[in-house]
Amino acid sequence: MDALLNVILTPSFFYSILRVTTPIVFAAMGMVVANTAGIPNIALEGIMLIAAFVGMMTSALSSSAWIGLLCAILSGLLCAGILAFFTLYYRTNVILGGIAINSLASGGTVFALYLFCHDKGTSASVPSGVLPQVKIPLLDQIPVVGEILSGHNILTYLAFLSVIAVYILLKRTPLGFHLRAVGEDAHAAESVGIHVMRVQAVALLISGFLASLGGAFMSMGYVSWFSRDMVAGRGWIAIAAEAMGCSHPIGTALTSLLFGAADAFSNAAGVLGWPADLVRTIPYCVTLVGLILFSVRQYRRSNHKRRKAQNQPAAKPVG
Amino acid sequence: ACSTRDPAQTGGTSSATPAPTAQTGSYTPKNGESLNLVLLVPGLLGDKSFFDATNSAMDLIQSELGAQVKTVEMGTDQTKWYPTFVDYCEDGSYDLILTVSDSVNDTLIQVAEEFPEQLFINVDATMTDVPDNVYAMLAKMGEMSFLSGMVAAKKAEELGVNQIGFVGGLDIPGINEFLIGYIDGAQHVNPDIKVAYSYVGSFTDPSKAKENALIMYQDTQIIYTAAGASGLGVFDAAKEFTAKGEPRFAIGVDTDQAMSLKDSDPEAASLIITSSIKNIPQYTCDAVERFLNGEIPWGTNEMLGLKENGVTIAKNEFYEKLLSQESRDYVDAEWQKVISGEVTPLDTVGMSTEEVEQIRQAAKP
Amino acid sequence: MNRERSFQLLRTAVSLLIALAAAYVIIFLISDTPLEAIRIFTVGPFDSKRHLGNIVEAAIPLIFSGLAMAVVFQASLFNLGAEGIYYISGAVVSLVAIFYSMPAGIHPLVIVILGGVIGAAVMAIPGVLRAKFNASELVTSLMLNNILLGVGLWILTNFMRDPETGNQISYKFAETALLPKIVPGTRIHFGLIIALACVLLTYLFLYRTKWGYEIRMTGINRDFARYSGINTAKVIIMAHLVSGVLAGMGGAVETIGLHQRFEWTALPGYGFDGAMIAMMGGNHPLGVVLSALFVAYLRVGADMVARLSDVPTEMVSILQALIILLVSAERFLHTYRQKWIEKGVKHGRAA
Amino acid sequence: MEHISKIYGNGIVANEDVNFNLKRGEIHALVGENGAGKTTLMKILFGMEKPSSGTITLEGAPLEMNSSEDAISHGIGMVHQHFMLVNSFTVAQNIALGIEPKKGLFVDSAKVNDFARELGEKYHFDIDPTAVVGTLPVGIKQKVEILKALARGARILILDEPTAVLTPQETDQLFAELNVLKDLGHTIIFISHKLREVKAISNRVTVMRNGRSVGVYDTDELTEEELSAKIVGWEGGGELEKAPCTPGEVLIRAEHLSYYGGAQVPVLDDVSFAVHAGTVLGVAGVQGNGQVELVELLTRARELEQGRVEINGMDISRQKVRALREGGLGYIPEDRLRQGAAAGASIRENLISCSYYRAPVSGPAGLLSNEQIDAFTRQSIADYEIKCGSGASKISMLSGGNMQKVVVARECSGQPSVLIAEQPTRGVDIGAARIIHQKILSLRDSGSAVLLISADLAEVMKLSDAVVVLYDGRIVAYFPDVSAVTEEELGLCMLGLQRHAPERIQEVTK
Ligand SMILES: Nc1ncnc2c1ncn2[C@@H]1O[C@H](COP(=O)(O)OP(=O)(O)OP(=O)(O)O)[C@@H](O)[C@H]1O
Ligand SMILES: Nc1ncnc2c1ncn2[C@@H]1O[C@H](COP(=O)(O)OP(=O)(O)OP(=O)(O)O)[C@@H](O)[C@H]1O
Ligand SMILES: [Mg+2]
Ligand SMILES: [Mg+2]
Repeated sequence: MDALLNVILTPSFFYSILRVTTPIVFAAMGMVVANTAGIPNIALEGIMLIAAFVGMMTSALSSSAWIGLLCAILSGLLCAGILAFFTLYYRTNVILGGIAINSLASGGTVFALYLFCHDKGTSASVPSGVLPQVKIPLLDQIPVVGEILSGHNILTYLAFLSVIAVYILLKRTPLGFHLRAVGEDAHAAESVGIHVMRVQAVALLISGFLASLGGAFMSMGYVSWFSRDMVAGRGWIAIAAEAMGCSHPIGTALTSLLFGAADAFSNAAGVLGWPADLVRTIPYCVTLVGLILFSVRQYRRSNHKRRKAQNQPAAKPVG
Repeated sequence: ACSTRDPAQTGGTSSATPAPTAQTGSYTPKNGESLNLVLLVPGLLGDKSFFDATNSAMDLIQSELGAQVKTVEMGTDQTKWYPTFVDYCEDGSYDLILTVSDSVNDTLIQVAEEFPEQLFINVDATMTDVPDNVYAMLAKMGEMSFLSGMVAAKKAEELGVNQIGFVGGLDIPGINEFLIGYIDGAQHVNPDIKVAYSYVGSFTDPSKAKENALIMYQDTQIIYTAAGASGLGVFDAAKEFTAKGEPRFAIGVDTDQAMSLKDSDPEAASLIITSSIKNIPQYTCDAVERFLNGEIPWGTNEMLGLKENGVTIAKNEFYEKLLSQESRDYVDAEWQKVISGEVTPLDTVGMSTEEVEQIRQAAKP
Repeated sequence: MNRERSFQLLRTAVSLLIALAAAYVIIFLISDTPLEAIRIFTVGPFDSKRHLGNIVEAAIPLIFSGLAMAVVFQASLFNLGAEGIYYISGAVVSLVAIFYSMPAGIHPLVIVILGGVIGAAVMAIPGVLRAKFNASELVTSLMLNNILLGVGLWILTNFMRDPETGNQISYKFAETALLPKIVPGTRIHFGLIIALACVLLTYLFLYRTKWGYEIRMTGINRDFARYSGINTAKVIIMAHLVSGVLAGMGGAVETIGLHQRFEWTALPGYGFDGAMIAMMGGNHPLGVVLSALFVAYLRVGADMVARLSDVPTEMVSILQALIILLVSAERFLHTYRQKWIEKGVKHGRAA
Repeated sequence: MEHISKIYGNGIVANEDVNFNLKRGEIHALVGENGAGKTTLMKILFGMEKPSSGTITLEGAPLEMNSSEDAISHGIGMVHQHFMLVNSFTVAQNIALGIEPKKGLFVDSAKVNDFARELGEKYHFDIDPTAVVGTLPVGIKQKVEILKALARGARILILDEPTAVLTPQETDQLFAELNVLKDLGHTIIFISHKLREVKAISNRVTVMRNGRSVGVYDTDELTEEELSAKIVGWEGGGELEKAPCTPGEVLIRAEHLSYYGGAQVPVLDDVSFAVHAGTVLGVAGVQGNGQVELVELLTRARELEQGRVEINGMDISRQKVRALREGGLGYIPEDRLRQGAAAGASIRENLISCSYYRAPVSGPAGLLSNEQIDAFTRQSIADYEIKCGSGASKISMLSGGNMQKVVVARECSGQPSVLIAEQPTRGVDIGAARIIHQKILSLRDSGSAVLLISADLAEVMKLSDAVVVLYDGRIVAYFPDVSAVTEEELGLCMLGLQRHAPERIQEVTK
């Protein structure tokens, strides 16, 4: 236990939480936007994977991490565009479309990896770009806080900025209004001449954009190469985080952090020799328990309200 | 003909006798011209481990022995393996069907019995009842990890620390053989040395491996990784620590990972002391040569350890740079002792979960 | 109405053709022997009894998971838990297959029933959480999948790993535990009969019993169900339990049908396959059988082309993506559909 | 609009060679039975549906429309029959949706509110721009809908059954507002099944039958009876016969019902009444005065807070919905799409939702009997003249009126001893309404107790034996004999301008 605390009560542990959370936050924000427009995007996992690959490949070809990032984003937009085309225009079931994109990504990236560097495992033999880490002046002078908050990859900061951006987008901008209206009542939106399909397509594109940033982080920030299936379920975790965060940007960011913390904890516990098979379930258990507690509380609260109302003194004596 | 590598680099003596070429062998290929071989991989290439190594063995066999070769990935779904084997057996034009790893054993035995005329070689497996038309070889992972353990312990000695680490892919026997051999080798140098260990939980999640290593590197200077593609994360973590001015080192596995990263990531490569390697390409090519000469002991499972030159560690520029001459001499000397039988590393093959648990707990910091 | 249905068939056929054509183009681009590869891909699965058998045996687990997903989907519940259930059910029944000896006929029976019970027990968790507290079953089931994988691996490592092998696999199952093969020359096993029985039972359950009626009405309109006096909480739990039984049985059947040991070290993927198959089959048991067979055919074809020619296996997933996108594209060709229907109406008027 | 035909994807011919023209500044009524194709024609005019053939000409120029956006840009606005409002948005946000005033990149929420307020003032619509739409009564929602269309500069305004959910007073107010609009130069298309309203407001009327237009008439030329005959295609109809009532024991008894639902002020305040076997008690009232809550309490869609309800002698707080239904409760809900029907299921499946679980529909081992279901379906389709392909077609393919008949058929099939009928003929054409009214009366005659909640005063007066008026959550008036009251009297009570003495109201609990 002491050993565990020694590992956990360090700035680098909290630093690692932010790093672990980065790709999840991106994808979860993507899900928030898509879900708000009533079109759940479960292709996040695949989009991240494709973006991770494309980012690696193009940065290797161009020797520029920024071009890599740009191409990763374009690939994310392209995937989301394909998904939008089929699910919105051709009315493919959106869940099926997501499964299809995920399938395309898991096979397609390995296939492309093989064509690109004759290796079906990783691209480590090819030098590819890494996005810079940012030392925040002043902040990095502060002892503990600086160590935790400064020196992250630029995408980590972008991830948390994206939370604010999504919040403003949804609450303050006309597009956000349209997204919400379409998600809540597509007919109502249509009746005022909002092009429902177009708005949903934009939502999917935004979510593809955000997920592609998460993917780029995987291969160009977190580590500096691509390896098969490297997203390893983070897209699904993001979907869980979004559901637990009730589609609200801030709530979703918090649940993503919760998950990141549990993941960082499981890493620490794993290093200390806890049973590996069980330790790896910690983040999922935490999410599950968190969700249960959250739901029970919601349930209680609604019950409580009802009971409170019952106990209220009658406006007129009964009888 | 198969041992194209400089034998000096491997440290041990090659067991391969100068081999005759395919044409001069006593075996006549089925199609009358060249040898026709297929490798059935029970999984997917890109594991950076025995699948990839066996695949490169096929290239070697093609270039050295002029054989026709083909590699087939059977995928991770075990139920697909049997039909694949049967397709190739029914084809009937293959002189030899090669395959690799333990996971395929059940299928191999079943198929071998159904097609007694077909010959099979499993290039890296433990098999108890080997059918008469099958020959199995096994590279002793424990012994190559024994070398890594010695290297790690010597490096720790040089750094003046008493702890080394290990990051595995999954907590499974195949990986624990690496761990136990490693612990054994390290304790051979320093009986009191502590070995921290952890498992990534996946062979394909380098980011998670990096997280593991970043934690472990906080109080450990050297980490040996046996985690497939995830292992790359460990090198990345070493690089990150070193960049902060706290030098950290790693030992790779399966292929000479320092050399393969040298161009793409020189900083990471310069922190990899060595890599423990199975000589699969060489000994597989040797085996095919022996097959041509009619020297294969069908129906047996041969163990290939340090003595048989089945395993080795990489001795490259980084090894020389990162480990002192004195330590390297020590490793070579002990290596010879293993070959001569003076030193016997622990036999890790078929070790029970309890034994593994006992050994790794005892060495835990 | 009939005209609409025939258009539906036509559209499906056209989208299949397009998907196949796309596959052929890919094959042409990457293969040195494209014609041979295309031949293998297209007719290979039908060229021998054994290959036909491969289709059927590959379809069996898909049928179970497709049925399991169809039941929850019919209740408008989005639960992807079949994935984890396959795994844990396989792991636990393996213990029984290894360590208990029973008469030949009884042993598999016990195992399949046990699988069903495990599946139901696991599915009860998201079911109850959803019914009682309205916790998203999508999230709970996704989380459970990963937890069950960890627990299953732990069981495998600590209770049944075969130390004779260097791999993460269990001891061999007892001979009595295995499902008998029923078609000589193939590996088609008794699981097929169980699967078809489940198809029939699921059909009857969903469409001919009052419980199925409750599930479907709850799925279509929960307010309506509540208004009609249906206890929707009970229905949600019931749908989960039935789905769990089907998935659990699928896991057990697959484990003792085609395997001789427990050898999964990762989630086997049947949960997502099941979702795909259920949706392609319109959440109808018969549709599930058809789409399971079709997906199995594609996979066997792709496996064959990967193993017999130079096209890599990864092509399957690309192809699968194309087919899913096109086949389920409801409005694909819809302009033609409108014309087709208008023409039909005019013909009808003229006659 | 000339030679418009529309064939839906399911092969239904909704419009066939329809000609329809509109003169500037007129109010043009569009009438016809359920499923006659009125809505479809209007959706085509509004760009939401593409016609299979035919042309639309606006002020001499041919009009090619791909979406409602195009229609709006041509100055056409439509108020749909089912509300098209985003419930979680405020009134102002709903009105401004799609044409939001901006400040930089952001929505200028102050301007949004001002815009809505100014618009309301301009057209004399009394609305609170900041109210959340989901909490508003239907009458206000209807106004928001109209403002929405006007906000987009609609010169042609399509109103699809705007009065179906309104009280007479609200309708009168709406008509006043429509006349203002007409005077401002707007052209209005008005769809309704209530011929009195058609007579009152419109200049011309187009009659549709079976997807074809039967003719265009000046409203003044026709009497209500003539119009009615044009719609159904035959003469006749006549008054409903209503036998004198023979009250029996009390089957519904509500005592001191109060309900807050989390709010500070009661939604229902000490409501007590009793309904006897063989009688119809009508509940009149402007929507939003507690009717919805009352019904939901009686049917256990909400938990009772204070007070007690007995139905057929059962204390309902101890019963589940199923037990209530078992005990003889039938319930025709207000919102057929939300509660009354499973839109994705077939007609036959919708017909058995009350009886599926017990004999004879459910046989041994829970198996449903197809023969029983088919027989019952055939019977219902025949009895209620439900226009449909077959019992196996989806209920969502039916027009609203026919859907309602399915609901009524189901609820009345078990000869319920207690029937709660909430807006039973909302948006239903005359023929269908007649069938439904007859059914309700025949239930009453066979000894059932009926509680009728309706915003349609004519309906309340036609069917009820006695009437209570609900105002602000309280019963403010009780008329033991309907034949002795006038609509005006009732209307005054509904608006809270007239109240009866507590002693008189007390009578209703007897
Ligand atoms: N989207 C649709 N798809 C298929 N059929 C439809 C669709 N909309 C309407 N219909 C059918 O077209 C016919 C005409 O419907 P429409 O809505 O135009 O009638 P209506 O005159 O508005 O009837 P009501 O008075 O009940 O509103 C009906 O039979 C209806 O079932
Ligand atoms: N997409 C659709 N598919 C099938 N049927 C439809 C579809 N859309 C509408 N309908 C049917 O067509 C009918 C007319 O559509 P609409 O929404 O205009 O009803 P409505 O005019 O409000 O009906 P009512 O006046 O009877 O209340 C509806 O009753 C509905 O059942
Ligand atoms: Mg209509
Ligand atoms: Mg209507």
